[in-house]
Amino acid sequence: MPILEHLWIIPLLPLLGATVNGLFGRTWPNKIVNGVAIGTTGLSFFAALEAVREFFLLSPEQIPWVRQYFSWIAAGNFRAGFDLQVDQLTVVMLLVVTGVGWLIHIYSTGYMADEGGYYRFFAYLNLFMFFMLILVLAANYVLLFVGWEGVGLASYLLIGFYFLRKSAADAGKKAFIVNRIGDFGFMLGMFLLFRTFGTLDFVKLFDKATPLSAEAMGHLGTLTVACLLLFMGAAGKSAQIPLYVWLPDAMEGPTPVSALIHAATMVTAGVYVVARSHVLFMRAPTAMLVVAVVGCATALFAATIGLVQTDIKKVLAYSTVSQLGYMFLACGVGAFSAGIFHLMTHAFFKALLFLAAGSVIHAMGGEQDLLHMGGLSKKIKWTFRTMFVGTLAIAGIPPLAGFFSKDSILLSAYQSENGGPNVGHILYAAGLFTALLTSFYMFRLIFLTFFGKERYDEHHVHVHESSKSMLVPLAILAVLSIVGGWLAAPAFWGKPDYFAKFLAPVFAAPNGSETGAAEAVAHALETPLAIVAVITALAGLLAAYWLYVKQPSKPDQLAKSFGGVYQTMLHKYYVDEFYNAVVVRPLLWLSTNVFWKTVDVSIIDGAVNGIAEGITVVGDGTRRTQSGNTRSYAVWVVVGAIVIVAVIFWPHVRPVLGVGR
Amino acid sequence: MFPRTDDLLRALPELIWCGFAMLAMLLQPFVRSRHFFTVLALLGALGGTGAAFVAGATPGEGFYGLIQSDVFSFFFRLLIGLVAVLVVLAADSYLEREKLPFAEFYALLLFATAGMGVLASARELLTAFIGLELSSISSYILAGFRRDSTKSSEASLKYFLLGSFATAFFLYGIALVYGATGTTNLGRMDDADPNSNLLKLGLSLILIGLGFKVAAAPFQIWTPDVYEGAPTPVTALFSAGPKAAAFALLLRIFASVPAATHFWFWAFWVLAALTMFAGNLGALLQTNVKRLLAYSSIAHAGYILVAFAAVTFMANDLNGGATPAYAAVLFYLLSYALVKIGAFTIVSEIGGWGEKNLTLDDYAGLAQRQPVAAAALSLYLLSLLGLPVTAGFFGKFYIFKAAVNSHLIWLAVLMAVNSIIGAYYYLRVIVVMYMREASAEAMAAAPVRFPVAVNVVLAVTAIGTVYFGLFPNQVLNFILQPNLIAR
Amino acid sequence: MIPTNYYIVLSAILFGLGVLAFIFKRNIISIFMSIELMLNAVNLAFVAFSQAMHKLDGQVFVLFVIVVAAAEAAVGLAIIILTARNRQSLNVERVDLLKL
Amino acid sequence: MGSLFQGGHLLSILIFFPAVGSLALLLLRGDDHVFIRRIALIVSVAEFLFSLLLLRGASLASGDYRLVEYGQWITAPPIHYHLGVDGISLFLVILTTFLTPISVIASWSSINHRIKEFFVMLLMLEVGVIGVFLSLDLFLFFLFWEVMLIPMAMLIGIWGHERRIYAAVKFVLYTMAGSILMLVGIIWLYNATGTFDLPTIQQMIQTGTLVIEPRAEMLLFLAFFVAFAVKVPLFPLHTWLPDAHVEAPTAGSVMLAGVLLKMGTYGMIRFCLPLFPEAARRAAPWVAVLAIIGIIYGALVALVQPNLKKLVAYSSVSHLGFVVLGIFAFRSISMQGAVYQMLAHGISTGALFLLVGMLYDRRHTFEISEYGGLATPMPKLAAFFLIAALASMGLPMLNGFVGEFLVLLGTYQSHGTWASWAALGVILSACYLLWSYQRVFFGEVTREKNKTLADASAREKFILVTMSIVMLWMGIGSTYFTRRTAAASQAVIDQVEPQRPYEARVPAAGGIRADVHAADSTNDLRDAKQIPAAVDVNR
Amino acid sequence: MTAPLIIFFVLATLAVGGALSLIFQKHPIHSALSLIVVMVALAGLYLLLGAEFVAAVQIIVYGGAIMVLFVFVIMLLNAGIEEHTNFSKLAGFPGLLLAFALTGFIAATIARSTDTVQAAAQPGNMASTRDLSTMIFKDFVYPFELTSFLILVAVLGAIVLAQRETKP
Repeated sequence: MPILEHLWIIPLLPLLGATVNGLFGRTWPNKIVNGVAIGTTGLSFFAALEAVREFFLLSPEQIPWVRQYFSWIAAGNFRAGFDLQVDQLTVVMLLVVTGVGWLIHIYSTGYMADEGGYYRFFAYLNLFMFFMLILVLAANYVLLFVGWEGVGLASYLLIGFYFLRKSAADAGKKAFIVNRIGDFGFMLGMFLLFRTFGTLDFVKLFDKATPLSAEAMGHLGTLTVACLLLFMGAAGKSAQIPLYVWLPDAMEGPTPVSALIHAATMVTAGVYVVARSHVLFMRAPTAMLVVAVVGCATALFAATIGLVQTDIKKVLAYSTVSQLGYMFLACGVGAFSAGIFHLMTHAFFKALLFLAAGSVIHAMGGEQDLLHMGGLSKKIKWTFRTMFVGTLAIAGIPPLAGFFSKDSILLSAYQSENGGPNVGHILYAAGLFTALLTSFYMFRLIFLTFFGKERYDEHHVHVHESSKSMLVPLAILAVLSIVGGWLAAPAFWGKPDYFAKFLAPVFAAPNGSETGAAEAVAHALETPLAIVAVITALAGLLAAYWLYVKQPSKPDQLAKSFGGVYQTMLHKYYVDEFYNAVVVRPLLWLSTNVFWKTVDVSIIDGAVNGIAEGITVVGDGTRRTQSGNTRSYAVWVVVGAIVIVAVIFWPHVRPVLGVGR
Repeated sequence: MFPRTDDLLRALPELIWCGFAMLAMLLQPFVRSRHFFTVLALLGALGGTGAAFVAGATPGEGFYGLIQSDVFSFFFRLLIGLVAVLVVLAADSYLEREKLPFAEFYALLLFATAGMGVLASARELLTAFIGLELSSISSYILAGFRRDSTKSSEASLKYFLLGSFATAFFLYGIALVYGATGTTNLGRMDDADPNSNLLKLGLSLILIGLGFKVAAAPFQIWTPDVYEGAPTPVTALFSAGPKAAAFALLLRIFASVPAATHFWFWAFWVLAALTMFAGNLGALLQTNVKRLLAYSSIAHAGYILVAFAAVTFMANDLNGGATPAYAAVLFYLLSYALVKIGAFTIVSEIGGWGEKNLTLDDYAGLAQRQPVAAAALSLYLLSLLGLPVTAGFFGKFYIFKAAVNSHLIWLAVLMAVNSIIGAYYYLRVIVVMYMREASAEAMAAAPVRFPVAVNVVLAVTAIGTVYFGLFPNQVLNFILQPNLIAR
Repeated sequence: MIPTNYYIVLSAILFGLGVLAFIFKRNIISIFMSIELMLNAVNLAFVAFSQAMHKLDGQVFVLFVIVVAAAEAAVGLAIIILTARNRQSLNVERVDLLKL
Repeated sequence: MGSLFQGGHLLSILIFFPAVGSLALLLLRGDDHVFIRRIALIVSVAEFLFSLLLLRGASLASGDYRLVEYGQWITAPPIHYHLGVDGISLFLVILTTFLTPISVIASWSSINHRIKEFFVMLLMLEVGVIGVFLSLDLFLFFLFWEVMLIPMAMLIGIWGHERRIYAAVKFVLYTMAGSILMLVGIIWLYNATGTFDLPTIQQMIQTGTLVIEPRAEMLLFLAFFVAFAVKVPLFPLHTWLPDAHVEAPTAGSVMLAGVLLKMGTYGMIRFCLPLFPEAARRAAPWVAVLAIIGIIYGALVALVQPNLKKLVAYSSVSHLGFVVLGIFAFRSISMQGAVYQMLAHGISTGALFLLVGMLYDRRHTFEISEYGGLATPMPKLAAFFLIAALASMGLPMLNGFVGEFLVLLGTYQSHGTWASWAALGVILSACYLLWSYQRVFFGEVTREKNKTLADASAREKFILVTMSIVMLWMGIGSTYFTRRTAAASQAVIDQVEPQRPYEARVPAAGGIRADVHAADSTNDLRDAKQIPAAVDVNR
Repeated sequence: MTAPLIIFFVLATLAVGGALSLIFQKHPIHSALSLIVVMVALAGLYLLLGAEFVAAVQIIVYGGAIMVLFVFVIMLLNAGIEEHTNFSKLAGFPGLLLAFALTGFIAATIARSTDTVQAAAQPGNMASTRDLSTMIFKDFVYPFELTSFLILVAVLGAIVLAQRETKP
């Protein structure tokens, strides 16, 4: 089995591309750079496909399929190897990452065609692919952490791609640092796990964890702490409260980047990690609850902000945050497969939306403000159609992908009893409301962009449809966002949900929310909840239609009447300002004025120089005894005589120091 | 009643030194050539030094127990002889430059050397006193040798007044010791009662007199002035010779006379502490290099006194516990003499006619103007500072060791503190030489070209410093013998 | 008969007066004289001790001391003359060029 | 010749070859600059090649000293010329010999007055440092320790910048103040044992033939520790470092950060722990606290430095804090992490100083505000700087990560809170490095002067490529190093905490039961010994 | 109160008085004269102690030679009344105090010391000049020879220092 034996090929191809482009691409024409970039990613995509094919030929006991290549860190009883692993979960991620990644590469060739630093862009993008693949293929936490940090780096580079713009550079820095805060937790989580289990390899670790009984609710046992720490990392990477602040700013990067990294793949890494560590989370109900609540809260919170944003990418960014919230909600209520399912569908339609948005921006010549768009539907048909599909998908209109994934999440949320009977229902309600908001702001986006009258200056902006290289990926993604969800369709007529079934070996659930007995209940609830969901989605659609097509004046009036709320939402609840005022500024002030200027310069150095000063003063005093006057000298001799005589004749004047026994 | 040959042999070095001194005086009216007298003095110094071997070859008491020829006196005679030789070489060009009467100078130098030799070998206090006077009086004259320089004459006067003042104390001490023990012969005092007040008083007064000679605080007070005023080669002599000789006598008294050991280390403890601080603190703000070195030599006297405290402390333990301490003193004196003579020689050469360039500013950028001189001087300074691959490092190390051996931990710590303070001003000189830029006219001026004799001095001292810094073995094993001081 | 320590005490007093004189005279020559005074005190002590112990060497020492004193006097006065020549003053307190 | 290197006198050659080289330089005429530079380069490169021969002699299996040279030097007191290399000193020596040629090249054109002296000093410095790492005789160690002082001071004082003299003197006095007490300690130890020979004394302590009473042991420990802490430098003894670094020429900073600081931590590993285990154990909490303060404090101060070089200097304070923490956690993992961090820091911080130096060569200022937008005129330099920065902030797959990770991991095994606090440094390092990087390289070019700055020259590229390759290698192939340092570090741990078995040899047995109990409360899980370790270090 | 004792006290007072006047006289000449008084008194005490030879030498060398030299120099330099400067703070009251303390201490220690000193000194005619000479020329020949060098040095010094500028 060539590829499965040589899994390393899959991540290494993009790395190769990155290196080649990075080192030599500078002088090359775009064509060659494209060739390298797309070629390598494409190859790794096909390699992935081949790997999957081979994977299906494996017998169950061969799964998870682990290959150890070389040992990377080894000290004492600790070993972290460059070990790659494939199981069902990996397969999903692998396909999503390589597939979507490849499409976006293709798209970028069109989008970035006339940007400077073309080679740089693709080098970074390939580098990202490499690390992302490492992340999903890693067979132990440390290697996973490599990918984890690596994608952070790539995103830093890509967000700061337009480094001449201060805002871009700032955003990149912010992204990296906020992620680092998450990683802080992630590392501690790893340390704790290692202390507890003596290994960080998934297989061994989970084998040791499986027999453990779940910890009591509300009790901070080892596993709970470990899970919470891991989740801290996940929250950082996947932009959950309170660490979501970096993602909206990350929109400073080129749109394909936003699509690939900040929508489809990297930001979902957190969800992946939680799902990957489900064995631990299952046994830490407290952590699960936290995850669910945080996820749900983030979903709702981000959605509210999304309502009023006018930057097309910002809207999508907040919707991403909100969707990620959904995924965590799913994981939190134990519906890991649902979470992953949503991860996949979201990857499709959110990538689609972003790319379409990119196409719009491209068409508008860089304009991103919704308020300066409108009536584009006729001008850029294909973009409009694809984007509309994407919107339907995310809004959860059947039978598009979003509907199924979102539906299964809401269902599991409704059923969940973790942390009390009603918790599940509350979560469900919040989720549902979020769904409403989602469809509302998404359609608001659509209407503002494509309907109504043009709100831009015809003479300056020459709207034009994008090139093939951009439209083809859009089309493909549109198709995926339509059919992507049908894997879960069977659930409706009582058949087992293919996707869940496929992932079942991974998420072998101990207290089954997705097995046997529960199946029936689930099926019973399935349809009614689905109907409710659809209704909410449509309600959102209609509200948006009424506000932004029927009476375009209304929104402003609303904004006026709810001035306070509106402003707050518009300014993202002033969270950035809050962090600035509470964390950043005090820290800088403290460092400058207390640590550096006071402790270092004044106290420590002051003390050192002070001693020197003191000695010098004493030295000057000593010097002054050399008055040059012989009479005084004679007196000194007498003094000396008296000193000696005293020491010799009166023992008690002898210094007590001398005998340091 | 002509003395026996052995006696003469045991006093041979001193006799030769005096002999050559008289020879110089006699020939002075007839020979005008400077080189002749330089060579003569050189022969004399070397001859005496060579005679030290003869004396060393015939150990034992001489002149009815007045002097003692043993390893100890052998070592010191060699040291003093070496000093004399080096000073002769260093003085040659100086005398030429300053137009000073060389015959007299060399004669006095040799007489002084003889006096020191007597001090080193004397075993009887009065003989020691005569030796002391012989060296001191010559020193007084030498200090004032630049007659027309007010500084020189002032130095001479101060040295003379205070010197004889201290000598009076010393003498009175002898008298009291004589009264207490009925003898002035150190060899016959073994049964003296250590608690007799008269003896204690006498020894204290002797300690004052010698403390003055070795510049122990608070008797160090004269040192900076005299060192600064005296002609630089003479300063070199002062800092190395008489100090060593006086230490030799101190060691003989306070190590070989049982009554003078026991609690006496307290006196040395105090003196050591005071001296170290007086020297280092005083040097801290000096801008006159010559004076700075004077203060530093005070500080080093302090370090040696630390070892003395150890000696007197250990002297009464029979299984030779004190030998390392003796070794420390002797080795330190050796390394110190080399370094000081080297340093002062450079100072005298850089000082130029009338000793004009003595301030730190005159040393600015010396490294570019005269790399060799700068390197040599920094080597000496580093040795004084006690950094490795210099003799000074081992010297300091052994003193530390002696102190810690005798559980004088705190004294060791004080010494540590002091060597840090010391490091500051030694570094300052190096910094000035290497890291400051020379003034324009200094750069313009042609570099001082060192005469051969001086280069020889520098070579000997520098090589010696490094050699003993790497292989102190021979010297140590030589001075580490338990019967160092014959009893 | 006279106890020896009468002599010694007397010598001590003379010695002390010598010290005092050294400190309190300004004229260099007088200071030098006070040193001579101290030496005399020493001599007295020597002689007294030698008598007390019926040993002659004490007296020998006195002779040596006297010789040394003579030598010192010669040199000292020469130095004094030199200084007086260079400074036009015999006040020791005015001889303070070298200081600090 | 070959046989000479086989065993024989390789170590002596390593120590004295540069000395010979510098003497040769001294004899050259001062005005033929190119020739002098060439000679210096040849000597240092040859030295580097020699040092690579150590790898053959080094032992993987045991932690004892190899290539030992033992000879009488001074009979009274018995001082021996005793050299030896083990896993810990091995790579430190190689690091030194590696950084020296780099420094030589780095100062190729930036040093243009008194060139001869400069290279002489550089080589003498190398002599001292290598001597320190190789000597197994307390006295010999101290000797080299002091020898190193003057060349460094000269490097700072002669070829440094504005306040160079102050910095040089401060450096020397700080270090001497520390070391002079160590000398007293050494002598005290000699009086107790009658020898200066490190292995002998170690054995005496291990076998219990030498028992130092607690108070004396603590005093001795402090006498040694303070000397090393000054060098490291450990908070609050660090204030000489920023001055020294800022004023030193590039080569000086590289050697200072790359090697000299390691002498302190090396001393702790080599002397403080094995010689005074009890005291070390008692002091460990305090030291750890200082180390952690150093980590956070150093990072915070670095964060707000307006001076680029000072920033890097303070980052060293922070990074060395990790090392000290790793040492005093007394865990095999953290110890190896500490050793690794020493090497990694040597490379990455060395690279940073080289880059800062290159910027200085172009603009003659360290003020960050003077730069900005440099990525436009000099993309290559920017790229290398980014790599170095990432390495130093501990990005996986680069050298910085492994050390930091192991230190924290190991420390966490026994002291969770220490590790947690220390881990904050990981966040902060990202903050100050990225922020400064942005201010220097990103944005529009603000200063007119900066618009026309030349990008990395061939020579600079060579240096930087070399450094980057090493960083990558150390980041990926860390086991190549850890495999060689493992035994030695474990040996040290065994001496401090004899009761702890060799963690790597804990048999793999069913530890599940332990976990089941353990799962209830973290407290039972304090010690990893309960948990079987399935994997052992691959050797 | 025997005769010798009275003589002793007379001479002692004479000596002390001379010393005091040496201190309090303003003019060096007067100081010199009072020093001579002290010396003569001491010579008397030597006689009282039966050391005739020493006494003789004392008068001849000291009173005769040395003091004459002093007076000669004073005349040569025609030193006047010494000016009463007080530049040295230390040599003022503290100096006085310390000097007195030292003197007092020494005297007291000796007075209370219980060694050989207590033995009463009787006028010994045992100190014959012949024994003295044998002692000088036999036991102490070495220092004696050295003193000759010493005097040589003195002469040399006097020449070197005091001679007028004649050199080219």
